[in-house]
Parts: sequence; C-alpha cells; structure tokens
Amino acid sequence: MFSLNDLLVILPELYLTAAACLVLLFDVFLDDEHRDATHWVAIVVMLVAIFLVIRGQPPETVTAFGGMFVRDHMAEILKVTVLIATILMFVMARPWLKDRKLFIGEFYSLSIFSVLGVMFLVSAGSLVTVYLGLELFSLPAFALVALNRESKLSSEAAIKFFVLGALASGLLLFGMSLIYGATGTLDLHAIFAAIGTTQHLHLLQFGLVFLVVGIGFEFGAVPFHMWLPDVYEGAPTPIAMYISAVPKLAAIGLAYRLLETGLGPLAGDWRMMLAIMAALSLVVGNVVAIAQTNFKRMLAYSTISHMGFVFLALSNPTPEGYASALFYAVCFALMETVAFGVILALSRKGFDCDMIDDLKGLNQRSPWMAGMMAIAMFSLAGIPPLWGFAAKVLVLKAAIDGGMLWLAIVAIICAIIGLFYYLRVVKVMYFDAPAEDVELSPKPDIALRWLLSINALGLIAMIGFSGVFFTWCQHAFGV
Amino acid sequence: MTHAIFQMVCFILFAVVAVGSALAVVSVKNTVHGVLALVLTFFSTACLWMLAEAEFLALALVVVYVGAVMVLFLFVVMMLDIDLEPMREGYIKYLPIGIGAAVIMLIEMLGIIGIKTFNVQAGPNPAGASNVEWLGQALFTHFLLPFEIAALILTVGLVAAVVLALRVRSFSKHQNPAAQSAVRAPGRVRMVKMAAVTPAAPEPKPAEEPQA
Amino acid sequence: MISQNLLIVLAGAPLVGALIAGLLRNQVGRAGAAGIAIVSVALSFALSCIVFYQLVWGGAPVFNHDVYTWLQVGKLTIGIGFLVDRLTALMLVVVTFVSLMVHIYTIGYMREDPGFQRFFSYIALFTFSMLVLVLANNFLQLFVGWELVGLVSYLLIGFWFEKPSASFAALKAFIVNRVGDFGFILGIACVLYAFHTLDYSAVFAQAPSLAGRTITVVGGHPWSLATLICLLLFVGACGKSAQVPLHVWLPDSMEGPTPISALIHAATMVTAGVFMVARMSPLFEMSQTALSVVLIVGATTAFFMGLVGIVQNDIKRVIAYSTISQLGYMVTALGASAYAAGIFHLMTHAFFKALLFLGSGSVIMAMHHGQDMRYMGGLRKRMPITYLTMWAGSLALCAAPGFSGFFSKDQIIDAVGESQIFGHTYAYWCVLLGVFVTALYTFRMLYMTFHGKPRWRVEHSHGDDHGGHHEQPGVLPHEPKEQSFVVTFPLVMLAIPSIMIGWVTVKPLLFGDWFQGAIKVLPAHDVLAKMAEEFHGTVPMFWHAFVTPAFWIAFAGFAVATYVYQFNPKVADRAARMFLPIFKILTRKFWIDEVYYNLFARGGVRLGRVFWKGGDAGLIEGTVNGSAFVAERSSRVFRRLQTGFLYHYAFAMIVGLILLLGGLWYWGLR
Amino acid sequence: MTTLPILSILTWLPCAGAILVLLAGNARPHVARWLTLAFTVITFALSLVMLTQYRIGPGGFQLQENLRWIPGINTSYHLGVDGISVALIILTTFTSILVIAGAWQVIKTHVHQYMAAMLVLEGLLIGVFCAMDALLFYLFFEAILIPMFFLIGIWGGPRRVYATLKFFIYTFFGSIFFLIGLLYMYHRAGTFDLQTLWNFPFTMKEQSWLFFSFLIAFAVKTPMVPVHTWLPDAHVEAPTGGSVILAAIMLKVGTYGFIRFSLPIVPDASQHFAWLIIVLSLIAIIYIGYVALVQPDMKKLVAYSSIAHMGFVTLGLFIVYMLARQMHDIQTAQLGVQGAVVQMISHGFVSGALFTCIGVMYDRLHTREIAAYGGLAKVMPWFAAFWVLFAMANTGLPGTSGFVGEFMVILSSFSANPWIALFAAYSLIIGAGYTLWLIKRIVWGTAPTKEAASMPKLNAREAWVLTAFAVAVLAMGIYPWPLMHLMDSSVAQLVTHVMTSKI
Amino acid sequence: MSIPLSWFIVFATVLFCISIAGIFVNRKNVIVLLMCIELMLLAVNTNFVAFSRYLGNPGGQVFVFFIMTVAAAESAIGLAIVVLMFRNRRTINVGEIDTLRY
Repeated sequence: MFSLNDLLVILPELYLTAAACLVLLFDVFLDDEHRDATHWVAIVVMLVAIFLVIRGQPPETVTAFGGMFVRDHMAEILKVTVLIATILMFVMARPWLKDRKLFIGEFYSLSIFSVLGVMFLVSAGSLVTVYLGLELFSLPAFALVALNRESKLSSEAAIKFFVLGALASGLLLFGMSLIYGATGTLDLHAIFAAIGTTQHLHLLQFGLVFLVVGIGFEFGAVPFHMWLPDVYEGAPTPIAMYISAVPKLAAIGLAYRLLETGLGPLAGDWRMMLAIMAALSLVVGNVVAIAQTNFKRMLAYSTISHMGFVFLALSNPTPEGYASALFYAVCFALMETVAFGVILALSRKGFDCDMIDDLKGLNQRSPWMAGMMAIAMFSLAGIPPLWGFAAKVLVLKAAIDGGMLWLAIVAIICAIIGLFYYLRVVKVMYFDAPAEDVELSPKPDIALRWLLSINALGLIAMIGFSGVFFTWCQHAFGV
Repeated sequence: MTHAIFQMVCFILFAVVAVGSALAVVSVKNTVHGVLALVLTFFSTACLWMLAEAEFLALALVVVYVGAVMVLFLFVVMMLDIDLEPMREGYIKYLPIGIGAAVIMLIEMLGIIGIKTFNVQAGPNPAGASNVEWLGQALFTHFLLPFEIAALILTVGLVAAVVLALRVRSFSKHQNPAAQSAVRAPGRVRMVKMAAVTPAAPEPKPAEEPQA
Repeated sequence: MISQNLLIVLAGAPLVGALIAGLLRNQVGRAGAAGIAIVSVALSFALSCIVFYQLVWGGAPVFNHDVYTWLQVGKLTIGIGFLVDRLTALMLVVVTFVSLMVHIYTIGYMREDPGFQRFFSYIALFTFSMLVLVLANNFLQLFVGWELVGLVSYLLIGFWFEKPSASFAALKAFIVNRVGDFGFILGIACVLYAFHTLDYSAVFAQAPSLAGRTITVVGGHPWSLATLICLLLFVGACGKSAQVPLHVWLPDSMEGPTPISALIHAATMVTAGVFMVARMSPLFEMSQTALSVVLIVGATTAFFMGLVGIVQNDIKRVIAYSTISQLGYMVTALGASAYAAGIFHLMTHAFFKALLFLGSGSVIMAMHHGQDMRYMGGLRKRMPITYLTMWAGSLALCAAPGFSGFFSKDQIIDAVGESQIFGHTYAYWCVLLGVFVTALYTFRMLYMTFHGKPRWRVEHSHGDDHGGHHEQPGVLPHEPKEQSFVVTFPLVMLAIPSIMIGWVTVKPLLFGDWFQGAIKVLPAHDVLAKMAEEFHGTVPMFWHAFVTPAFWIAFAGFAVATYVYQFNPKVADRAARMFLPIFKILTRKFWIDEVYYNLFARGGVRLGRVFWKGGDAGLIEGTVNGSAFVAERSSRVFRRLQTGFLYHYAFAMIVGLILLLGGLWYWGLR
Repeated sequence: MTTLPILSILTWLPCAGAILVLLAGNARPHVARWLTLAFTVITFALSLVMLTQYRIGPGGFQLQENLRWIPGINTSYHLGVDGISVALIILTTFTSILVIAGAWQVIKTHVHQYMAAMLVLEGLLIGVFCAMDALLFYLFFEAILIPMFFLIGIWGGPRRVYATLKFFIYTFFGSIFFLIGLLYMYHRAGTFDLQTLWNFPFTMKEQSWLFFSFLIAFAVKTPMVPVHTWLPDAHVEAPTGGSVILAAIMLKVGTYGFIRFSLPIVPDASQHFAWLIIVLSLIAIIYIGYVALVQPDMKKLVAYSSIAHMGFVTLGLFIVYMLARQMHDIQTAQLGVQGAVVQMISHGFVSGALFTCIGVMYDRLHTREIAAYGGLAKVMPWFAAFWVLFAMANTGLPGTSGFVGEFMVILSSFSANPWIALFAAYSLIIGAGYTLWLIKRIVWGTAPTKEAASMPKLNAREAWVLTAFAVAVLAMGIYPWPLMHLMDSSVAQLVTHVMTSKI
Repeated sequence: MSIPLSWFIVFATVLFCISIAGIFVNRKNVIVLLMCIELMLLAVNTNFVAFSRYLGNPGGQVFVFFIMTVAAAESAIGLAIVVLMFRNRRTINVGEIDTLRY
C-alpha cells in the first residue's frame, strides 16, 4: 500500500501530469490568435516543475511505491536538464512552428507528456516502471516527429522511428522477460541481490544482451543507430532538437538503472559490449558525418559519435564513470540546443536552413548567429575553452581509469576525423562568401535570441563551473 | 497422468498451430490473410496461456488483442487500398538471409539459455482458485504507480492518434469549443426593435441564429 | 696605467661616427658625415698612439678587464672587455692609421657617389668592428668582431648593389667567410669543452694542460684535443685571411669601392686570421700537426695564388691575388712558429698594400673607373705622385732590400728555412719561388699601367657619363690626370712607412722579447731565436740581402717582367700560346670557383629542390593529404550503409544483436 | 600589491578587451583599433609590473594563484611564473602591440573581429605561459587554435581555407595525444598539478609512452621535422599579423611544452630518446635549410627558416641529458638550455620582424614572389636597412639576438658530441645561404618592374613597428645578460631537476 | 500442471525468431512490420506468463497486462502514422520509403 508520503515523493511528476492535462484542456478553449498563451503557460508549467524537482529533492535517495519509484540526485539532474532542454525547445520552436502553421496546442501537451515519461524513466526502480516510462516518453515522440502532417519526410521519419523503436522495445522486453525468469523479480534492487544466488546466470547474461541492445537503440549507438540520421533529417527541426537532446539524457537514466542498479554484478560483460559499441559509434559516426551536406543529418552522425563518447565513460562502471557520462550527456544536450537553435532562428517560411551550404557567409550577414554556431561547433569538437572540452576530458579520463586506454585512443583518433566536419561548418560560415539570393537574418524573436545567446555563452562560461557541476554529478552517484 | 499427457498434447497442438500461423503472418501474399493468420496465432497462444493457468490474460489477449487491436489492423489494411503485386519483389532473394538469421538466432538463444535447466515442473498454482484476484491484488497494491502510468500512456495514444490522423475537413460539421466559450452576450442575443403589438400582425420576424 | 674609459672612447668613437653618418645622413650632409667619421677615426688613432706609447714606453701593465658581462650561465661568465698588450697595441695603431688614411682618401674617391654618407658610415663601422676584434679579451668577443667585420665587408663589397656582380660577390664573400666561421665557432666550442672558459688569459694559462688530452670524434680513434682546437680555429683563419681553399671570395671582393679594398681586403680585416693565430700561439704551440697544416696551407697559398696574379688583367685583381699570396706568407710564418715575423709582415704589408690599392684607386679614378690594365699605359707622366708612390709600394712588396717588405719577407723565408716542422721543405720552396712570382706580377702591373704607350683614348662626347659604366673600355671622357690632395696625401703618408718602417722595427719586433708574453713560442720551435743568433743589426742585414737566393730570385722576376712588359711585349703573347695549358689553368684560377659554384651553390639549390619536392611536398604532404583523402573517401563509402530502407535498418539491429550474442557465447559465458 | 592576481589579470584582460572590441562593431573600425591598442599597451605595462614583482634571485615559481577548478579530477586554476615564463610573457605582450600596430590599416574587413581575435590570442598565450596545472595548460594550449583558425581563415590569402584547416587539424592531431598522456598521468598520479607530476615517479615504460604523447603534441606545434608542413602553408596564407604571432609566439608554445612537460616529467625517457630529438633537430637545421633555399615565396622561405631555427631550441633542450647525466657537466647543460630559451625569445623578435617586413612589401605589391621584387635598397632605403638587419639576425650575426642562442647551443652541443655541433653549426652556412640569397634578390639589384620601382616609402607606423623590433633585436644581441639573469635560476632549477632519475 | 517450463520458452523463442525473420524478410508493407512486432510482443508475453506461473510471482503477469495496454496505444499511434504516410505518399511499401538515406 502506498502512503501520502509516496505522493509527496512523486510530487513533480504528479504536478506535471495534472499540468499536462490542463494544458491540453486549456488549449482547446483558445483561438488560433491566442495560441501564444499555451506557449507561455507551457513554459511556466515547466519552470514550476523545475522548481518542484529542485526544492522537493530530499538529501538522501528516497523510494516510493514499494521501490517502483526512486528519487535520487541523478534523477534530479537529469530531470532538470530535460526540463531546461524542453523549455529551450519551446522558446526556439515557436517562430518556426508559426511559420509552418504547426503552432498547435498538442505540440505542447505531447511534449510535456514525453518529458513526463523521461521523468518516470529516470526515476524507475523496477523493470515495469522502466518500460512504461520509456514508452510514455517515446510514444509522444513518435507522434511529434510526424507532427508536420503535410510533409513526406516527416511521416517517413516517423514510420522509421516508430517501427525501429517498437522493435527495440520488443527486444528490451524480451530481455526483461528473461531477466525476470532468471531472478524471479522485477524490482531492480532485488534483481541485483538475486544475481548472486541465481541458478540461471546464462539466462541473465542472455537477457542482458537484449537490454544492452535496447539501451543502444535509445542512445543511437552503432549498429542500433540507423533511425537517428533519418529522424533528424525528416523530423521538424524543433522536434529534431528535442530528439537530439532529451532521449540521450533519458538513456543515461535507463542505462544506469538497468545496468548498474539492476545488473551491476554483470558489469564485466556489459562494459565490453558498451566498449565495442562505443568504438563502432565513434568510427561510423565521425567518418560518415564528413560526407554529409545536410546540416541536421551531419549533426545526427555527430550525435552517434558523441554517444560513443558517453559509452566510453559508461564502460568504466564506477561512480566516476557514471558521473562523467552524465556530465557528458548534459553538456551534449546543451550543445545540441545551440546548434539547432541557430538553424531554427535562421529558418523562415518556406526555407529550412538545414543544408550546410545555407550557412554560407553567415558571418557577414549575422555575425552574432555565426558566433553562436561557431561556439556550438567548437564545443562539439571538444576544443577548449568550451564546455565540450571538459566533458571530453572527463569521459576520456573515465575510460583510461577503467583500463580502456585503447578505446580512448580510438576515441581521439575519431575526434580528429570529427574535426573535419565541425570545422567545415565554421569554414562555410566565416570563410565563404554568402550566396546572393539567400537571405540570412535571424528571427526578430527576442526570447529566442536571448535564450540562444545565453545558452551559447553558457558553453563558454560553464568551463569555469565544470568543477561545481561535476561535483554534483559525482554526488549523484554517491561520491 | 493422463491429465498430464492431455495437457502436453494440447500444448503441442496449439503450439504447432501458433507457430504455423505465425509463419503464415510473415509469408502470405495478402495482408488481410496475414492479419487473419495473426488472429489465429493469438488464439492459439491464448490457449497455451490457459494451459499455464493464466486465465485472465488469456482472455484479455483474446478480447483486447483480437477484439480490438486486430480489428483495427484489419480496418486499416482494408482502408488503405494497397497495390499488392510490386511488393513481392526481392522476397525470395532475401528469404535465405532471413531464415539464416532467424536460425542462427534461435541456435544462439537456445544454446545460451541452456534449455535443460528449465526442464522444471511448476508447483501448485499460486493464484489458487482465482487468477484474477491474484493479479488484481498485485496490480492495485504493488503496481499502482505503473498502473497510473499506463493510464497516461493510453491518454497519450489517444491524443497522438487524434493529432496525427484527424483531418479537419471544411465541410464537416463539428463543435468549436473555443468559439463556444469565447462567445459574448451580443453574439447570442440580439435586441430587436419591434413595433408595438398590432392586432393585424403579419408574421413576426425570426431572430437570426448566431453563426456557430 | 691604461684607463678603461680611454679604451671605450677609442673603440666607441668610430661607432658613434658610423651611427651619426649613417642614421642622420640627411641631417649632417655629405661634409658632415665625412667630417664626423674622419674625426672619430682620427680620435681613435690618436688614442691608439697614446695606448701604444703607454704600453711600450710608459711602462703600463697589460690591460685585461671586462667592461660588462655579456653572458652568465651558472659559473660561466663571458664578458665584453679589453685585452691590451703589445700585440693589440701594434694592431690598434696599424688599423687606425690605415683606416684614417683611407677615410681621407675616400673624400676624393667617392666624391661623386650618391652613397657618400653611407660609405663613411660603413667604413667607420668597420673600424669599430675591427677594434672590437683586436681588443677582444675572450673568444666570444673575438668572434663578435670577426663576424662584424665580415658583415661590413659584405655591405661594402655590395656597396654598388645595383651591379649584379657586386651583390653576387658580396653574397659569395659572406658565405665563404661563413664556412670559415663554421670552423671557428666549432673551435671556440672546443675551447669551451676543453677549458670551461672562453677567457683568453684563463685559456692560455691552462694551455699546457692540453698536452696529451684527447677527444674521440670518430669512433674509437682518439684525436689530440689541441690539434682539433687549432685546426678548427684555423679554418676560421682560412676563411677570413683567404687561405686556400677558402680564398675564392677575396678576388671577387674587388667589386667594392677601392678604398675598402685597401682597408678591408688588404690591410686589416684579411689579416685578422693572422692576428688570431698569433694571439692563439699558446694553443698552436701545443700541436705540431696544426702548425704543419698552417705552414703547408700558407705556403701553398703564397705560391699558387701568386701565380694566378700573373695572368690577371684587372689592376685590382692583380693586387688582390698579391694580397692572398702575401697573406700566405704571413700564415707560413705562423706555421713556422715565427709569429712575430708574421705580425711584422702583417704590419708592413698593411702599409704597402694599402698604398698599392689606394694608388690603383687613383689610377682607376683617372681612368674613369676603368680597371682593365690592357687599356692603360703611359700614365707615368700624367700622375707623378701616384706613379712614384706605387713604385715605392711595389718595391716594398717585392722585398727590395731596404724597403719595409724586405725586412719582413726575408725573415719569413729565413724562418721557414730554419723550421724543422713537417712540410718545411715544401714550404721553403714555395715561399722562395713565390718571391719570383711576386716580382713578376708586380712589375707587370707597374709596366702595364704606367709605362709604354697609352692604350686609352679620349672622346669628349661621353663627357656626361659618370656612372662608371663603360660601353667601350679604354674610352675616356677626358684626359687622365693626377688626383686632388685628399687622394695624394694618403698615398704619401702610406709611402713613408712602406719605405722606412722596416729599418726601425725589425730588430725590436723580431729579435727582442717585444711582445712580452702576448706571443708564446715553445723553445723547440723558436726559429726566431735561432735567427737572432745570426742577426747582427739592420745594416748588415741589408747588405747580407744581396747574397741571399731570395734577392736574386726576386731580381729575376723583375728582370723577366721588365723584358717582357717593358721591352718586348710580344713575348708575353708568345709565352701565353706556348704554355697554353698552364696559362689556361691560371686564367681559370685552377677551376676552383667553378667547382665550388657547381658543387655547393647549384648543387645546394638542386638538393633543396629535391628535398622540397620529394620530401616535403611528396612524402610528408602526400601522407597528410592522403589521409584526409582516405577519410573523405571512406565517408562516401560508409554512408551508403544507410540505405534508407527500413528492413535494412532492422537487419542491422538484428545483426548487431546476433553479434553481441555470439560474442557473449564465445567469450562471456561463465 | 602582492595580493593582486596579476597573472589572472594579464591573462583575462585581453580577453575582456576582446569582448569590448567586439561590441564596438563592424561600423566603427577605428574605435576597435584604438581600443585594442589601448588594451595591448595596458597589458604590456602590466607585464612589466609583473616583471618588477618577480624576484629573480630565488627563482622558482612565483606570483602563484591557485583556485579549485574541477575538484572531481583534482585539477585547479593554478597560475605561476618562473623566469622563463616571465620572459615569454613579456615577449608576448610586446609583440602583440607591434602586431596590432602593424595591422592598423592593413586589415580592412571585419576589423573588430580581427582585433578581438588578436586580443583573445594574446590572453590565451599568456595563459599558456602561466599555467601550472597540466589540464589548464592544455586548455590554453589548444584554445589558441580557435582565434588563429579565424585569423588565417578570414583574413588570409587565396588558399587560406586549406591552410587553416590543415593548421587546425594538424595541431589538434598532435595535442589530442598529449591529452591522453595527461589523463594517463592523472590516472597514475591522481592530480594534474605540474609540480606534483614533476616529482612523480613514473616507470620507464610509462615514461616512454608519455614521452611520445608529449612529443607528438609539441613536435607539431614547434614544429619539428617531419610534422612541420602545416607551418609554411599557414604562414603563407596568414595575414601579416597572424604570421607574426604564429612565428613569434605560437611556435614557442611547443618548445615551452618541452620545458614544462617532457624534460621534467619524463626525464628518463627523454634521456633515452634524446637521440631521436637531436637527430630530428639536426635534420630540421640542415634539411629544412636546403628546402628554404629554393623557396620562390618569401613567406615560405622565412617559415622554413623558422623551422630550422626552432631546431636549435629542441637541440639545446635535449642535449641537456648527454651533458648533465652522462658527462656530469651541469655547467654546459645549463648553457644549452639557456641557449634554447634565449633562442626562443630571439626567434620571436627576429621572425616577427621578418614577417612584418614581408607584410610591408605585400601591402605594396600584393605578391610574395621573390622574383617580383628587387632593388629595395634604392626604392625604400630605410626599409632595406631593416631588412638587412633582420636578415643578419636571422643568420645569427653577433650583435643581434639571433646569435646569442645559436652560439650557446652550438657551444654546449660540442661538449655533448662534436658531431652534433658540427651539424648544428652548418646552420651558419646554410642559414646565411638562404637568407642572404633572399636579400640579394630583393634588396640588392634593380627593381624588376615599374611597380616594384615605385613602391611608396615606409610610413611612420611601419617605421615605428620595425624600429621597435630592431631595438629589441639589437638590445638582446648586445646585452643579453639581463634576460639570462632573469632566467638563470629557473634554468638551473630545471637542470637540477632533470639530473635526478625517476627510476 | 505438467508441462515443463522449457517448452514455453522454446515456443516463445521460436515465435520471437519468426517475428525477427519476418521483419527483414518482409518487403511488403509497413503493416506487416507492425504485425511482426505484435508477434514479438506475444513471444515476450508468453515468456512472462510462463515465468510468472513457474516462479509463482504475479509480477510477470502484471507486466503482461501493462505490455498489452501499451501495445494497444502503440498500435493506435503506429497505425495513425501509417495512415498519415499513406495520405502523403499513396504507398506504405517499405521498399519505396527511402527518401531519407545516406
């Protein structure tokens, strides 16, 4: 049985559930001219959620509903970041959506539901909650990808995302079923405890492979990455931004809950799997990104390579490693929002600024936007003094500490290859002359500009506060 | 003992049917046939679940899956008027790969699981008499939170399906709650000046309905 | 006591003059520049005389102090300072005197040149650099001065920079000198290695400890450290003093204006090598081998370079080869451990060779910057002062008894004769036959220039052509005539010591302990001491000359030159035809220039091109750009994996799953 | 005054200035210029203040600042300077002023961005020389790439994109292995603090790997043969200011890395592989000398000569082992290291000056072909005088700064092995060869074209910049003692440290 | 009950493999893909049911309950996307949906 105290623990989620429904309802009663109200209400809802997450955070890990729900610091960080990323998405998406007549209330409610799914997922204490959180997160995401109903690309991306997502969750479930069979419980801590006594270790290992596949899919690691480029390219740009940032954070939670909380004793097995996937992701992501001409697609491959970096850290199954992975994922999410934010700001009605060549001569048209983009690119490339550098250092350090020196070396060689395409974006913006017929001016939306600027400059400023943030991350894993 | 043999025979029977119809699902030409084969698979599997004494789920499978989901499938398949012929290209070419992959997988899975370790017999039914009670007990105590989340998922499914599939046709008549709630008194009621009552009144002018 | 401030003024005055004349050339004007430079050098000269007086007669002790610390690393300290002993003092006087004369002469010589101030700046700077060299009290400062005079020499050879030959000659001079410096700096490094200091006095004090010390340079084969040091240092001397095989730059340096040929390429800078070896006498005395090398190189230079002088037609080139040859004499003397004789010849040579150069410059001015002797002749009457002084200088050069050159050169020949060092026989014959050669080319030059019929003509139509560019050689815009006072005065001033100086200096310089420890000679090598036993005074020496082979050989040269060039010029042509191979060897200067040019200059450029195109652009860049190309290509290939088909994507996932499972099955199962 | 965080101010003041300059915007280039100049001058003044605060006698690291940065990986914002750093910082601040002045009129587009990039570059370079934490060092070390990337890419020549990409990727390639090395050191030692790492006993095997990870980074940056090919391209395409900064300061970052990392952290591996560095240095001196000889492009020629000169620095640094450890000749070992450091500073002035000279010519004729010029001595006599002076400094003429370092390195290398000195001293010849042949072709002779014959004379700004360089070059050549004195104790400490084996 | 657990597991595994083979042998239309996924979920569910029964733990069966719920919602969304797709392209042939590639 549950107590009122349990409700207090899930207060943010509870609140957001109610709020999501309210937003859904509220929107129904609005004219198209007043749709902005939904926008602001949604943002306020998210801000309040952030407040609740942070304020209600107990100092120690707290569980509710018989261990179904875990509220710890890792979840807090992930939740806050996801909420922030979503707010960024809301703000940056608005002009874009308006231009394309996609500015509808369901966009907000579905997004909030999706975020809710992430929040449940990262707080999951049982296989059931993991699965349900994952589905609650991904079902709205499928729909959001297909949001632009007139677009062929959008629906194609959605169908690919959906089918592969369903396949992945099917595999994940199969793995869960085997683990359930081997341990006789769905509770993650109980699984952890049961591993020592189980007779069916092989079954457990076997299920583990399926779980790893599911996790790999969520991250977009090679060879489970195939959905990612197509979805990035086909999805509406704000959704691509969402897909680029949030699932990675969710996946960190997923990986931690399943692999460490649940299957920690099997770390010797899964860290090798992750290492292999990391190496493949690094190579494939970076190499294939070079030949891309579509900016979003290029970012997709870059994302794949970055997931390789996250795996680099996860392959060191210590609190330090997890902290580094968490750090990296958060940092990565905030870098992606800048990159997507700039192209959102530059897009206009009938013109999606999503080819790399569309950015030609941006510095001469709009130096500020070019600067933001350059910051994002350098940060993604891991060049100091940008935040991406700190993340990369931590991840490499985690890999080396975990005895994966070879993997770290693979990673840096791939990072060199990766430089090609990041620098090409900068080159196009700064060194090429602008195309005559293209007008490149950022949207006059004040909120977008400010938030984008703060986000981008944050990538510089955060290098100084990396220590503080990393301490939080470590704290989240009990260091 | 005969009871046991009967159960085994039943199991084999239903399992063969289920596997056969599952094979049909992935191989038949006509998608409608495929859906029907899937229905058969569900039925057979439901029977197997019955053998495992999971009555509630077996029934739910029939009712929810066969009764709702499969019908939805069928509906969509029939609604989308699909040209079947070109879709068969390359089927034969990829068949060996498909079979090969599936067989490798099967070998790996069975090999790793080590089937023999599971050659165990079940104990007495923990559910006792009522499988439903057993489940319900768990569902509303321990699994309360997931239950609520599942509810949310259904909501999302609803919203998402509507967002994606709903096409606002200009000729269809529907309510507009926004317009309804935004309406003001002048929109609903119009004060009409009327002449004083005259006995030889002709027809009174009907007030125009406000446009919805 | 010699005051340090005095020395600073002595050395610094020309620098100040140079800076003012150079940097403020437009402010001070032509007269100002010349005046300042001359006054500054005159001041130096005066102070040099004072220093010389104080040291020789005033009883002042040797001055050896650092002015400031240039370098300090740990305990190693290298300063910039002065060492003034009698060797230095002698050099100071000679250098500043000749320099002063040349300064004065320059007023006349460069009168019409637009680079007038620049020239004064350069020669004043040169004087300063030479003083730095001479005054040095450690190897570093020596090297500093060494290179600085090289720099000024470079600038002055290329003074008429618009002439391609001039800038080429400048480049050549600098680089050949650099080859010498290459050895020199290694020598200094070796000194540091051996003694852990670069200070003269400390090094010389420790010099005896070198005996028996070895260094392994080529595996397993120990070399005498002293020999290595001395040979390396001597490479430097070869470069600066134009010894074979590094002599090639000096003839080309005649591209520079004549005053600097006199000052730098005859009187002072080129003798730096001789000075340096004399200064290093405590080290050279430690190595028989090194002395032998010095002796042989010097003798070779003395004879063979003299030979080349015979066939030159350019008046300055004749004197240039003569200079090389005379430098060879000095070096030979050094090799024979007769350092004092070398220095003595250095001094006398400075006077008479400067005189000869300035005289030839006077002729060149008269010939309107024509230098080819084949278009001269008959200038005797038109330029009497030049003619007479040139005769004086030539006699001195040929060691005519009584002239300054006689005293110095005869002593060198005697000293080589006395020497017992390896190679002394060869050297003796070289220096002896060299006397003949010297007389031959000297009088050939005199006769072709001043005697006979004029081979030039005057055409007034070219009256306004002052640039020194002759369309037709031997065609003058106006009659040649004697030059102004500023030109003739230095000639006379230099002629006086050329004639006289030997009489008063030979005894103290050579046969007393005049240098007082500035030069160290081991008793075993001390040829001068042996000669001193036979020396009975200057006058007997003068008379004795007429019975020495050297005198008669010289006389033979004189006689041949007189016969061939004065009375029967056709013989020259006939001889040239008769000895065509030899003549060719000499006109082509033993092909040394050609070999060097092809081997080092062209070869270097070709090597550079191979390195550049093959190594840098080919190998390294190929790898770099190739890897970028590979990355790009593989990207194009790998992106094809993303076919766009859903079933391929699913297939990839399943394959991944199967592989992970397989991997687990293979490795992971416990 | 002692509590003033002068190093932080030095590092961040230019960066703050960059923001201000960026805010000045494209429309007011003059504001940007003056603002930048003001910032560089203030920075220079502050660097002099730092010089006065640095106590030469005791040496060691002074003016330290230490703040926690990422405690999770035990890295901190730790700044401090020793004599070598002080000298390099002053070189940086001094050269920056000249670079800004040199670009005054030359840069016409996006002036504010150019100036800001320069300021950022200056700040980061100062940061490199101050950093006492390995990760912080790496941060500055690599961050330099960004402004330089823009400097070459936006304001460069026709092949600028190729050159700047090559520059960036090449250098990144080098430094990323360095990062792995750093992380490995952290893995072993548990800290990024340089002073701790200096004393941490790595095993020989570890040292060897670390040595190569350091080597690849610093070799690219220095650059050493055979990873030098980015430099000529980068120089040729870079704008004058970029070239000057690149040659004068950025190359020093590589050799500074050797001083801070390779020598003290992995002394035994450095000793073991010193032969490799020495051979590479000698190859740089001779091979690159020949390559420089045949360059038809002035900038390329000077760029190649830079590589050759940096060969002396690496040579001077790595003969220290042969001297100090094998021959126990600490005195000469110090001479070598000191010579290397002096050569670093000197090369900063000389190559900076040479690139400025080339820039002056480029501004007039817009070509860097040697064949397009001639007879400068007649056309621009003062300028020709500067050319000759700097060329002479480049050939290592005594009395100029170029001599001091080379002299010291040759001297000390002889004690290590005469053959090394022999090959090193070959630079005297080949260096004179390529430099003076260049001079012969452009300064002497006659102008090949009418344009070349009518180039306008030096303007006041150019004259001042060149004069400042000339004064520096001559002052260092005539009286190098103050500079050496500044670094003497630090060098001695370094050599003493290097003496002791870690295994 | 006398059927060994292994029978159920084998059965589920076979179903699972069939569904997987179906996914990439299928060149027909998206709906068949969806059906294959349903098949896969069926295999999973069978596993859960069997384990739950043999372990005597209701969790597995509850999980099946949730899976079925989710699958229903998922099907709804999936079919909605399919319909959308068909509207846009007039086809649901997986072999023709390759605009997004490379």
